[in-house]
Amino acid sequence: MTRWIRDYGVYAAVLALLVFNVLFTPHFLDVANFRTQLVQVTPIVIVSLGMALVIGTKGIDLSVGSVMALAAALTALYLGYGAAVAIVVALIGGAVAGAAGGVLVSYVGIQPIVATLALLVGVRGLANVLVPQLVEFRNPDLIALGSNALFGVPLIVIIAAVLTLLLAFLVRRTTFGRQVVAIGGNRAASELSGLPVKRVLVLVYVISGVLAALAGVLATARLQASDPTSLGMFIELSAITAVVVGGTPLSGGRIRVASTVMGALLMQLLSATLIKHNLPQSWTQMVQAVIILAAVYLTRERGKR
Amino acid sequence: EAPQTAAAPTGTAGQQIVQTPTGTAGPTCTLSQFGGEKFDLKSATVGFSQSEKEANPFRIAETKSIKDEAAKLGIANLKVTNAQSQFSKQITDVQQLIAQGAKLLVIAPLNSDGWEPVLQQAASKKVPIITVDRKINAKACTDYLTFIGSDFYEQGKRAADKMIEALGGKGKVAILLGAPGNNVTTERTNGFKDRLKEKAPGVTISFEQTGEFAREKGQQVTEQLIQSNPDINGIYAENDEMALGAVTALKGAGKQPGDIKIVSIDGTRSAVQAIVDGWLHSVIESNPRFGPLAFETAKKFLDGEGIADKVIISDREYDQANAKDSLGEAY
Amino acid sequence: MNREQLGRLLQHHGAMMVLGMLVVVGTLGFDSFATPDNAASIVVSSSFLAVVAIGTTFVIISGGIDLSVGSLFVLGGVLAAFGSQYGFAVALLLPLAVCGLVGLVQGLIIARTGLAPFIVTLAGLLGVRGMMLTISNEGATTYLVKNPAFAALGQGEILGLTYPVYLTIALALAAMVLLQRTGFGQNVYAIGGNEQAAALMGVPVARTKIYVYLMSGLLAGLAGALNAARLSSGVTILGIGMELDAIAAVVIGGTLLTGGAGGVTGTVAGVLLLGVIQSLINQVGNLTSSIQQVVSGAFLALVVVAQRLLSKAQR
Amino acid sequence: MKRTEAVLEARGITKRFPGVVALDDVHLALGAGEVHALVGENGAGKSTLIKVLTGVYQPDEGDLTYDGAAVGFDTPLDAQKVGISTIYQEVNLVPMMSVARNLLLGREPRGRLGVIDTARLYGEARGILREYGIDTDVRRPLRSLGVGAQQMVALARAVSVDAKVVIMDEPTSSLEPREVETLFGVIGRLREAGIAVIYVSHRLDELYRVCDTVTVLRDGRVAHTGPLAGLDRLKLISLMLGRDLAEVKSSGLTRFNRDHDRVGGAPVVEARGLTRRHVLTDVTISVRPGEVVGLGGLLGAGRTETAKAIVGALPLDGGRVLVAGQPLPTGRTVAAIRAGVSMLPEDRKAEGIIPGLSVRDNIALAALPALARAGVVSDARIDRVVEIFMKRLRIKAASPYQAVSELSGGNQQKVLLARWLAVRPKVLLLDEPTRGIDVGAKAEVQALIDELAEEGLGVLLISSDLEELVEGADRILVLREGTVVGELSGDDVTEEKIMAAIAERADD
Ligand SMILES: Nc1ncnc2c1ncn2[C@@H]1O[C@H](COP(=O)(O)OP(=O)(O)OP(=O)(O)O)[C@@H](O)[C@H]1O
Ligand SMILES: Nc1ncnc2c1ncn2[C@@H]1O[C@H](COP(=O)(O)OP(=O)(O)OP(=O)(O)O)[C@@H](O)[C@H]1O
Ligand SMILES: [Mg+2]
Ligand SMILES: [Mg+2]
Repeated sequence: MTRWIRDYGVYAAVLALLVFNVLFTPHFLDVANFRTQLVQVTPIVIVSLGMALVIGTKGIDLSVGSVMALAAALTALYLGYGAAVAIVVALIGGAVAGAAGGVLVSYVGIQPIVATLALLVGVRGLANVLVPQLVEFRNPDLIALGSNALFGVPLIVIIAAVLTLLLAFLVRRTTFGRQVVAIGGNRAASELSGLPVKRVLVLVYVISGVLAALAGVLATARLQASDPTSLGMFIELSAITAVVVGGTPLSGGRIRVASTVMGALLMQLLSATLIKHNLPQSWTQMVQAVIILAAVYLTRERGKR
Repeated sequence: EAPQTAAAPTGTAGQQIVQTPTGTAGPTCTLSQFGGEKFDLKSATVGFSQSEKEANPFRIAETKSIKDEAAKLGIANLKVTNAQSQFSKQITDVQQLIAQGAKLLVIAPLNSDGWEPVLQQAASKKVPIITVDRKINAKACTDYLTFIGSDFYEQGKRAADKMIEALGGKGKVAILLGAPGNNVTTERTNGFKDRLKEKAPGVTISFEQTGEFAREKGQQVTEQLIQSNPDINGIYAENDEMALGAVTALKGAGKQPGDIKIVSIDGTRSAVQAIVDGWLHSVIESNPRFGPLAFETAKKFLDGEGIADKVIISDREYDQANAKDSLGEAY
Repeated sequence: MNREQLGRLLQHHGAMMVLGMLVVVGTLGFDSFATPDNAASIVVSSSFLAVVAIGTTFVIISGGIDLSVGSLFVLGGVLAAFGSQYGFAVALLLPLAVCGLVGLVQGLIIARTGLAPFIVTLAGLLGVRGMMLTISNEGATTYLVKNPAFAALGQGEILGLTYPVYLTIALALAAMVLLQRTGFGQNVYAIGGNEQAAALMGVPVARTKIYVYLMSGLLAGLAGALNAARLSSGVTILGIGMELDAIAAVVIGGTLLTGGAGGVTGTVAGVLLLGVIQSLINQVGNLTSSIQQVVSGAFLALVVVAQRLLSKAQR
Repeated sequence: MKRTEAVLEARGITKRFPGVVALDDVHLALGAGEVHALVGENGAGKSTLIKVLTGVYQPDEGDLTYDGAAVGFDTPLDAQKVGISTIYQEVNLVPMMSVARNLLLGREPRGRLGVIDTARLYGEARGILREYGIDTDVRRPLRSLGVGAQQMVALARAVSVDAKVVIMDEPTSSLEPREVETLFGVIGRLREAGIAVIYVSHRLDELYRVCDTVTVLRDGRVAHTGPLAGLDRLKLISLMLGRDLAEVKSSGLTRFNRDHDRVGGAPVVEARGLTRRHVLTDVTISVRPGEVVGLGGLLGAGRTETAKAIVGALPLDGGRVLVAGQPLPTGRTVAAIRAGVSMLPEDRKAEGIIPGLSVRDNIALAALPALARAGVVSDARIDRVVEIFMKRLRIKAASPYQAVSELSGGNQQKVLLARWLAVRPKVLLLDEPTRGIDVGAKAEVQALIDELAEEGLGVLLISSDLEELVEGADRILVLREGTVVGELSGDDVTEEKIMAAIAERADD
């Protein structure tokens, strides 16, 4: 039972919140509403996927929000060459930022939280240097990416779903995934077992960077404007919360992909519920605090005293 | 209180105009009353403390206007600091400007309260402070020289007028609030609500959530809003960015221009363009070009003229009638 | 042996040395840098972050982290200003009581349930800000400090420096003694160094953790209250991101985020370092805000990398 | 020796962990001045019992009496307060704190104002340590000491308080002979002073030297309890293993049979002139296929470092490693493993197992690239390999999916061996492969080493157990202070000669 709560608590919580909303929130059952929730949660889901990988190695990536901003800036700068080019450049930017974090963590040996904190400050600044203010765009391809749907499902939601599957595959079925988990479980042992620890670490941060950049591109496409100043502000906290609420421990050595997505959905539904019921900001924050604590308490590692 | 509907006089390209001409209203302050000494503006160190990153049209235009005017006047030693939205940092910034020997301070305060330490220090050195955009809650002429800026409460009221006009005095309205804890948010909200209560009890406020003055947040909140409150008729956004975010949300939900009336405050170029496109109903201006007025005030002060305790600028408003023609003047 | 000592010296006093270097650079580069006024402004404004960071130092040495301090800082200020209408004692004690209580609750949760401090205090960050907004009418009400005695606590000066500066110095000294010279301090190092071992060695792990978070909450609340006294009002927009500044200062000061090592001197140097960098940026007086951010980020990375490489070189 | 009322008594103790009954109705009575041996196989429940006695765990059933009164300890601190002092199995001190502060944590000398008096702190610490033959700068962080010295600090810490009961869980597993003697001296003094001692060890010789009584645990139950004198050694082993005396006799005490007749050919690995400042000086070693080369020496002689240097886990100032004549790139573990050189690390917990992963994943870890197609793991291949090795090494686990951390020490060690065998190495460097594992498992591991050598694997065997070294190795190199000080082969491989080789230079 307790084990069940630990493993499926997030699902139960999401379900409970859904039931509450169906009962008490007008128009909640509209298809359009579900679309809205999924579309809004997409950037957090994508960022959380990378975050889960990083946390699996016992690390943390605070720079994701700033990397989103950088991606937004690069997208705006290169949109003149077409949407595809702009997106590729943005993703490369994310990869470079991620690699910087990864190198600081693995080769230089700086603690992840500090290394990525420096990036959080610096990369956001860089994004602002590149694009000092919000820039609107009219590129039809990019706007289509943000607003089109396939069989009624928004493109960006499909992208997030595919990425989730990909990451689940990566974690469960590939050598790389196993190595990530092993490194998080015991780095010294992994090193002595001949795992390419440093390379894997860099790659993990690169993946996190690329995913954050992609989230930035999609958010930009949806906003129809590039806004490096405020895009992705504090998203690292939401992503970490999603990962942890999903039952991936901050102490590393375990990654739960599907539950991470559920964790993100939980936080999204929660904030949607509070907004729809028009509660003041103060309430929203206090309720969020309580729910986070409750969720993490229920899904915590047991048996260790 | 006189509602200003006038478009800017031609040729001034969006210059600020003073609503209460200096010397006519309120107590005035002269150099001798203030207790300072005359100095030469050109050779003096002048400090400008900006509150937020120059990343939105308002702040960009504001800082640029100050710098440009200083350059025009030949002020060689202008020191600019930026508090990056951290109030504690702004206090320190200003103190360090004083320590660098600034003879005149122009401050765009992040917050109206909490200036005690700066005011004390400036007063003891007799450094005149001109605050722009937002007020400082202190005594003019003793603590600081004067305030130049808009009346946010008044802006809220005028937005309410526009909303009432748009809805014909009846309907449901949602408010996209600014950042919580901000004087601007508070005053623009109060002005709006008071005016509705006073003039149009038929217009009810059924929803108010913060969009934190940001476009993306405005979009997200609006998406939730139109889902759960499809009967909404109007949206009052406390700045243009949130209004434009709301527009994106409405577009995404398949709404047509004008389905939901949006009124906002600021007067950025994009917002005025959105009026032209039919998405926004009207925009109350909040003019950030403080440079000319600030330095003109300083010069007058140094020349011994009396300075009013506040210099309220007359904000224009944009709507279908004038949007297209005024596009060039929006910032 | 000599290399080992050198390494240790760099780890402990690296921040102090960089601070010294920057002060020299600033003095040579700018006429108005080394003036008493400017120095005072750096020291005075740093004192509040320093008080918060002292608490953070304890938390981090114990192997934890406290993200709630920024929110507690602003809550403390609002409560102090609110309380000042009922007199000096209320103004000072109300924020201490509430912020201490929040710290205590966080400590209890962390110590008793084993939840990660990062998450618990993240919830604290949100919840406490919510509390602050509730009290201040969604941030719309700014309480003014009505009690002149309380205002004097933040504004009174001796030798050009305000009282909070002296209080900070006293607190830092007390914290040093607490950390190095008391059983409690030893326990903090022990649980940060190896929690399991500490428990087996008879260290009251749970109690120590609870005290650490209680202390962090109290200090954040105190800093907020002092700041409110200084500003004469309970400003509601303060403290956002302050936890990151505090953590950065602690780390720059040579305290390991993994716990078990570090000290208060380094933290104080770290706080001053951040203040001096800001001041230097202001001295230049024409950097755009985005460049300022890049410089801050790069500098943080530089200091940490340098420290890391130097301490690696010792081995 | 006086035997009085029991100072500490446990009655009917039962302790369950998810999936295991670690202790089942255990009785233990401890008299003043008694040295009580607690023995049993890995996973028999010795450490768990100790943790129950000292308040780390709460028993599910049963009760404790101490000094004639019923007690319950909520935390280790409670037990310490009433005079039960414990050295737990793993070296459990705080590595980053100084030696002195570790030693006196919780009872630092206070000066005026109740503040710790550092001068006295260091003075007292120095004094205490000198008694135990450790002369070191007590201000240094503990981690800068070798494992043995750390263990001695833990010992000194436990014994230097006013205790009525001192519990030692495998205190000698990382001590060198001289330190063991010191320890025995200490135990003698404790006994004189009427202090009761519980002593856990897998080294039977030690038990017979210092213990008065013995309790044998098997699968969480008491299999025997009584005086040790008169209990035959083989009988004791059979009690521990739960097997017939005859069966134990026939299989002998160690499983090595040394004559590897297939030793031959060119060295498969050759280390030349390995040098690292302060640690290794010009160490040259070679291992031929099918050969077991022993590496002897005192603690801190540089044996671990030598092994690490060979697999590229230790940066070197000089020297190189050749595998089948080809030089290895320095400092790259991956390259060494690919070339066929693997190392079983000494510290199982810190450098060996990945606690969160299953037995299966732990075994497959190093071989993953080989067991995958284009980076995608093949479950079928992994299952095959895991099955083979679990069977061959007789790994006792509920299933391959059990978490490795739930296994007993001996089985964890076998999992690690399996991890290395799965990559099919040409040479295995074994650093203390039998440390802390019980007689049964030890024999199995030793037999396995033998078998592997028969099959042509080269083995470098590092062991502090001289008997094991002598019986297992074809050739022995003796290290001292990071230098090879002697090489023994053929009939010269005896415990006496090794001791002599170590001593010869030590007397210089
Ligand atoms: N925290 C725990 N959770 C689950 N099982 C445990 C735990 N601690 C011990 N066990 C199990 O309890 C049993 C007894 O373990 P214990 O450590 O007491 O053995 P031991 O006799 O000390 O062995 P060793 O000689 O290897 O030290 C083992 O089966 C072990 O796997
Ligand atoms: N972290 C460290 N810092 C400083 N010196 C160390 C460190 N680790 C080991 N040494 C030193 O390196 C030398 C070799 O130690 P090592 O542990 O390799 O010995 P060993 O022969 O393998 O002993 P054992 O394996 O039995 O513990 C010793 O002088 C030791 O003090
Ligand atoms: Mg044990
Ligand atoms: Mg060794």
